[in-house]
Amino acid sequence: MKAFLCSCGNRIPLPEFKEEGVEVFYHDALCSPAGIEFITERWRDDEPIMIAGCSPVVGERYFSRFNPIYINIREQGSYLGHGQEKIGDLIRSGVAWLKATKPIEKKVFDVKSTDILIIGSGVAGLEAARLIGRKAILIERRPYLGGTVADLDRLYPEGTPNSHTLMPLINQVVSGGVRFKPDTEIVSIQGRPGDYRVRLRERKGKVVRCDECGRCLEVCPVEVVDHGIKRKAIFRSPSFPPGYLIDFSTCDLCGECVKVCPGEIILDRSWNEYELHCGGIIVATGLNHFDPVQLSEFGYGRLPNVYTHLEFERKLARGEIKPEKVVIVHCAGSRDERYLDYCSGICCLLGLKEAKLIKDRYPETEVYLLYIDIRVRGELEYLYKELRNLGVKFVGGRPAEIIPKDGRLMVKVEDSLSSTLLKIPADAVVLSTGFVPDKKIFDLLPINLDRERFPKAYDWSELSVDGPPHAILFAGSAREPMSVPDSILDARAKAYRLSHLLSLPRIESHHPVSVIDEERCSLCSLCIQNCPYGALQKEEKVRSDPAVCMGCGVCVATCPSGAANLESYETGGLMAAVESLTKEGTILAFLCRWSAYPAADQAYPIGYPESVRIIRVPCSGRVDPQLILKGFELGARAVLIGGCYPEACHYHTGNIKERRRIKLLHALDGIVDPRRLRIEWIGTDEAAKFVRVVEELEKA
Amino acid sequence: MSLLKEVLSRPGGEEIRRCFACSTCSGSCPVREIDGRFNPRRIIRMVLLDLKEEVLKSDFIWYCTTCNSCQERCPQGVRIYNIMNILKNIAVKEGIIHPTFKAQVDLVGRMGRLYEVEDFDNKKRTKVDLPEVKKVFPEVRRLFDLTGVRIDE
Amino acid sequence: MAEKPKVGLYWCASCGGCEEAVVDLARDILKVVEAVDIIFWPVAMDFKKSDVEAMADGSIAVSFINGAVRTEEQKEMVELLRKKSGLIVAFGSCAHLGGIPGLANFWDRKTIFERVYHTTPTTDNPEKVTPKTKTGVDQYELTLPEFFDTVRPLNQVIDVDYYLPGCAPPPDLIMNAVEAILKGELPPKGSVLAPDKALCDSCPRKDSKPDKIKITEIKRIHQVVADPEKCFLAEGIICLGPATRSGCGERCINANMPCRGCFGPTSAVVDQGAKFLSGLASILEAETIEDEERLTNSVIDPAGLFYMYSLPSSILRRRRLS
Amino acid sequence: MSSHLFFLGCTVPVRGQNYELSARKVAERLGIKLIDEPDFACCGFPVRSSYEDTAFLLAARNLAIAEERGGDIITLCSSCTATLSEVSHRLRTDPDRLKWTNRHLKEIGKKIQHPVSVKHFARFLYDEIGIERIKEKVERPLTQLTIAPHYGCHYLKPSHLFGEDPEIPHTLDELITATGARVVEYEEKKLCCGGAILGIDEDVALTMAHKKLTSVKGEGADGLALICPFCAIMFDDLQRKVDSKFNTNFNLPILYYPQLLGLAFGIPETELGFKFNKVKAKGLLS
Repeated sequence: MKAFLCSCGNRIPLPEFKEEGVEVFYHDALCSPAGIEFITERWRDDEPIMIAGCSPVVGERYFSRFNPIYINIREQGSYLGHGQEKIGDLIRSGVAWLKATKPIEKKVFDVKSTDILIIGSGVAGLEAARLIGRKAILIERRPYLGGTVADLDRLYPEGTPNSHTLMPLINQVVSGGVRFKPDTEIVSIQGRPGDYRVRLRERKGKVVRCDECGRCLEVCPVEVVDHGIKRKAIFRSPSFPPGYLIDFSTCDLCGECVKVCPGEIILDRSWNEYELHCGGIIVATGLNHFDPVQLSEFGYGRLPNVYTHLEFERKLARGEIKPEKVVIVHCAGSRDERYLDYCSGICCLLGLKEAKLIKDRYPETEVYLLYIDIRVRGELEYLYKELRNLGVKFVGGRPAEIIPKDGRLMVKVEDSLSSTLLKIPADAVVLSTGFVPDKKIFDLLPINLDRERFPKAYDWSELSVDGPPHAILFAGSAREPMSVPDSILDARAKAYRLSHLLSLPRIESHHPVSVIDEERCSLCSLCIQNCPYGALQKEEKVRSDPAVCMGCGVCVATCPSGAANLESYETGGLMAAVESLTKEGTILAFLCRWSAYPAADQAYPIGYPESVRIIRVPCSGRVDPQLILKGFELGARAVLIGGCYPEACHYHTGNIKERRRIKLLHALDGIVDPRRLRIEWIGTDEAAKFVRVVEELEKA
Repeated sequence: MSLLKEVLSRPGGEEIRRCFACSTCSGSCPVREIDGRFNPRRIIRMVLLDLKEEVLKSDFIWYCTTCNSCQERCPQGVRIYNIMNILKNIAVKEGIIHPTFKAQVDLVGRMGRLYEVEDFDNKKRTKVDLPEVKKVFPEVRRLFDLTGVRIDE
Repeated sequence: MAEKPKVGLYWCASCGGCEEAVVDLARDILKVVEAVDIIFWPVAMDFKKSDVEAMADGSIAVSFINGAVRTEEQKEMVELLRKKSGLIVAFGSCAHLGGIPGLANFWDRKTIFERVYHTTPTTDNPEKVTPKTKTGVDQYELTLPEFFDTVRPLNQVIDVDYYLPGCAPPPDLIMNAVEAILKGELPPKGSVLAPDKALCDSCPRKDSKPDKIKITEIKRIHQVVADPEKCFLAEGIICLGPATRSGCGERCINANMPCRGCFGPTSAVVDQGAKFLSGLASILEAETIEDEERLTNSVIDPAGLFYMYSLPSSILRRRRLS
Repeated sequence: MSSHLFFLGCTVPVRGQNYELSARKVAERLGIKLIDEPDFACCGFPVRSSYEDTAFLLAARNLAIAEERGGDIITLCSSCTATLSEVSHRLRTDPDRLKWTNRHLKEIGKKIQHPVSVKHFARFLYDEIGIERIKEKVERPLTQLTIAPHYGCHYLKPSHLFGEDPEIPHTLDELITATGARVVEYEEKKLCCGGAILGIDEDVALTMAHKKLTSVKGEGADGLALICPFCAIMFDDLQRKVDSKFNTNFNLPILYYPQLLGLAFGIPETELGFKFNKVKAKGLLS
């Protein structure tokens, strides 16, 4: 066991330090090339060491690969003018911690497959497949490629026909050797980066050989309305594969098409299930349209000529409607507590696009656009301006109701800007509906996405850069509703990221992760739902997947039987640190490494009491109440937990979990004094707040 | 206390700050359609801006027909119907009460009924085989007293 | 015939249930009596303190002591037994952790006397008499053992070799322990003679436990008819199973009552109450901070609940009395 | 099945005897036993705007009486329905409010433990009797009639209490259809009667009534069927006043739904209180 003490160019008065079983080394600049060499020469792979010197916020830049226990005797000691005694205590706490810790295991995951599974063949999936090429396996639930874009008429904002984007993409995907599997769904996904086993099922029935004679179309008895457009259960492919395709969700297997077909059709609704091996997954399942039937005051599904934007666009393109007066309603279902309590992001642009499509085709048509707020960003503002110039009437209000009147529709709305009540007669009402995620796929992924919303990158780990690399990535509108250009850019980023990751022979990571002692775990499962990454899975045993765990330690603080631990932040180590730091009157501060700890680092110009003793934790959620009570038992005057602000937790909700623990501790009425146990949100630059809080605690 | 704070503190008023002025309520209001001075959206905005005098002393707070159309449709779950009631209650507390409401309160307080039942009414009822009904409910009066509501005879 | 090992049993601050547990061995008790020689068992047989004092140090093979230490007399007796015994087994929750009598540590002697001897509604004590260690009656002096300020588990008074947990310990664990002692096949000193996994591991309802438990409302057992098949926590009923050592035979669970923690924590946990509190906090499901407040406040008497059996052995500081 | 306590409210016994008479007759035909409870007083609605707490207690008092008698409540007036239902719901879901209420009710020797359920007579017919059973009792289908339904506000809202979508209400439509009459759709179907502000601004209230009547008349309805005495005051009692203010002559019969149903059941019109209807329904009855 080795302890390295650094005097930071003689700015830290190092005490004489001896400890049984620990080799102590002194240096005056461990961060210099010579200093790093000094450690390297003495460091055995994976051996736990302690470095006492500057703050880890500085030190991590140089020493990360050693994964040391950092003891900050500069920002928390000499810079504050605090004496040798405190510095001694700090070093002792580090050594006690070191003795109780185990080496961090190096994690190596072999890349067993370099294939990348792409789920969904909308523009995002296609673009990812195009770039990945032969390594890509592209699956699609529908019988043809193209996703939502294949259903559209034009793309906004320029109004380019969808073929401009879709056709070249499809051509390159098909000719580029991508394995394409239509009519295929995911059954289950298991595994880890570099090694996923995916069960798929593929429809047995299909059109095997098609001459595109169209005779099947004439005999098919099943009529379907597909986003406003009538078609048969057998229909002409709008993209690829070409020829006629069967929609098995509506086909009644009557066999008429088989009778007339000069080629070959297999009518079979059942599935063929098989397993596939891949190294990474791109989820490009796009979005689902919110069903506005629920908005009964708008009459969709009940009144003729009330359309969703997609239905309207398709009917307009095919010349099925030529309205003289159209009302476009924004936020149909979005920003509505009853349905989607979020902004769907792109529907404002869709509404504007529909207005543009109408004006392009029928300049005389009168268009009203009803909105709560127009949300377009950047240069797209020009579209909004152009539409104002084209005479679209913008009404600042959401309609109260849509009712039939005199064979037309009547939209009742107050324009909030002029306080005028309008009753607008219309031939067509277009609901710019919001979007909902394809929740079905969330449930199949081995990650925690426990909500009804889109998995924004920061909701789990895609954006994290400090943990193990992730190999299930969301692209395009599966992540959040996105425009076509944005989807393509997003897909590119994800394709390149995965291609690069899987080009390595193995994925290595040596950051601390949680470990579940299977011998001790009682399968109580309390930890599982606390993991925002889905690293904890219960099968026979509860396991923490080191390829997924980000190392927050919330599960460790949670585990009621002490079976969970976090490498280098073991309960034993932290307890040892508490024991050597706490004396009568100590203010014990557990500070989150991402916010409160760096804040305290910057507090030395202001200064704070010497009684403050800081323990660095990965997340405030790692602070086990046992540590807090231990501090009080040993005579601490006060205990402070410093974490990130709510919504800003590096690990999503660790701070909130900790707040609940503190609330329950406070509820131990008369035993834990709320004035002496506080949890505070302290931002990275809030040194002054840190000082204020500890000074209050000093007086508590 | 500020008007906004008082509204927020009462059941049904908590959600007022969610309002983003989409005007669904005012488009739905049958009174607003006839008399534009009564406008739930405006009243809510004025409460949010804490314009106490302007709100409480205005005639229009009494104009709500309690039809509840606004609240049913509000996309933000603002309980407009409850808020209109809260505003009237606050006005009454501040000594401003519409004479019609005052008369109703006095009637119900005295009799326990909105309409006075005379012997004549009961006779009329018995004539068509309907049972007689009670004329006065002293218990109701007691509930008014318990809640500190003064009844004018 | 070789001399049978000598065994002592003693009762400190406890309810007597542990003595009952010995009787509950039923026919097995004959096996025990056959194998050992009970030389001290005040509750069942007439022994005097002086009998024990007369024994040679270390001559008792093993003493089973139940109950927490609350009075001077209990302290004297357990110290005496320690001297005379080869092994000391803390028998039952009170000796192991402090147990139910340990809940008195939320108050101190003064407050307890005040309540018990002066202010309970049924007390008639105009002269405000409270027990004293010495009372003069005429020319005589009567003595009472001192009532301590603090209830202590056995290991805070004497060195303890093993712990038999439970309120009361179940017969099979007692028999296992006796057999292990007779055979000399004992685990390391200081062990708790029960499995080191939490109760959920052996809970008959474990299959009904969802992977993700979320509590949106805390229910108390008298407020609902608990589903006899379903995990209590999944129903919103507080059950200390996740923080409590198994081995009890799930007697409470089978009677449709949630675990209250009498077996104490696993060996990896220092403070059972704090650990349960932490686990509970992390499965509370609240959307807003008001919800969170409401939920955390809806736990009735959290200290008494989380530390029902383990208060004196916990690291919780005593209630500060004004 | 628990017994059904008949809650008349303030308006019905004095100004809606036709409603009460016909409801009692129809109930009798359908085998519904309505129990009169003389201690029921005002539901609290008229006080709500001024003194919410007092109004709440008034409602609670009625609920306490019903609980004591061991029955649930059936109402005729929609305002009573909504007021009592809201209070019952709040007492069921808010223990603090329940405590507060009981503290006050104690003073008048009353107590609530399990707030009773409250149902409007029409909803009771729809939910508990059912359209099919009603149809079976129809002896004289009113196939000649075209009737416009007026739901009123408090029969439907707050919708979370009643479970019917107020944007597309259907129960009264179906109940009318069950009598054999034809239901007519009209633009202002959801419009409020305006009754609640009659005493605040008669002009506005009458304008609302006028709008409704115009819309109904425009669709060629023979009559308007409704289920709330307040609405009846607006459309029936004040129809003449509307006529004179707007220079119209609607002459639109306003029927309580039970009157309509009673006719279909073959009950003589004299027993259904038609003489109390202000706009005479002569033409309809022949």
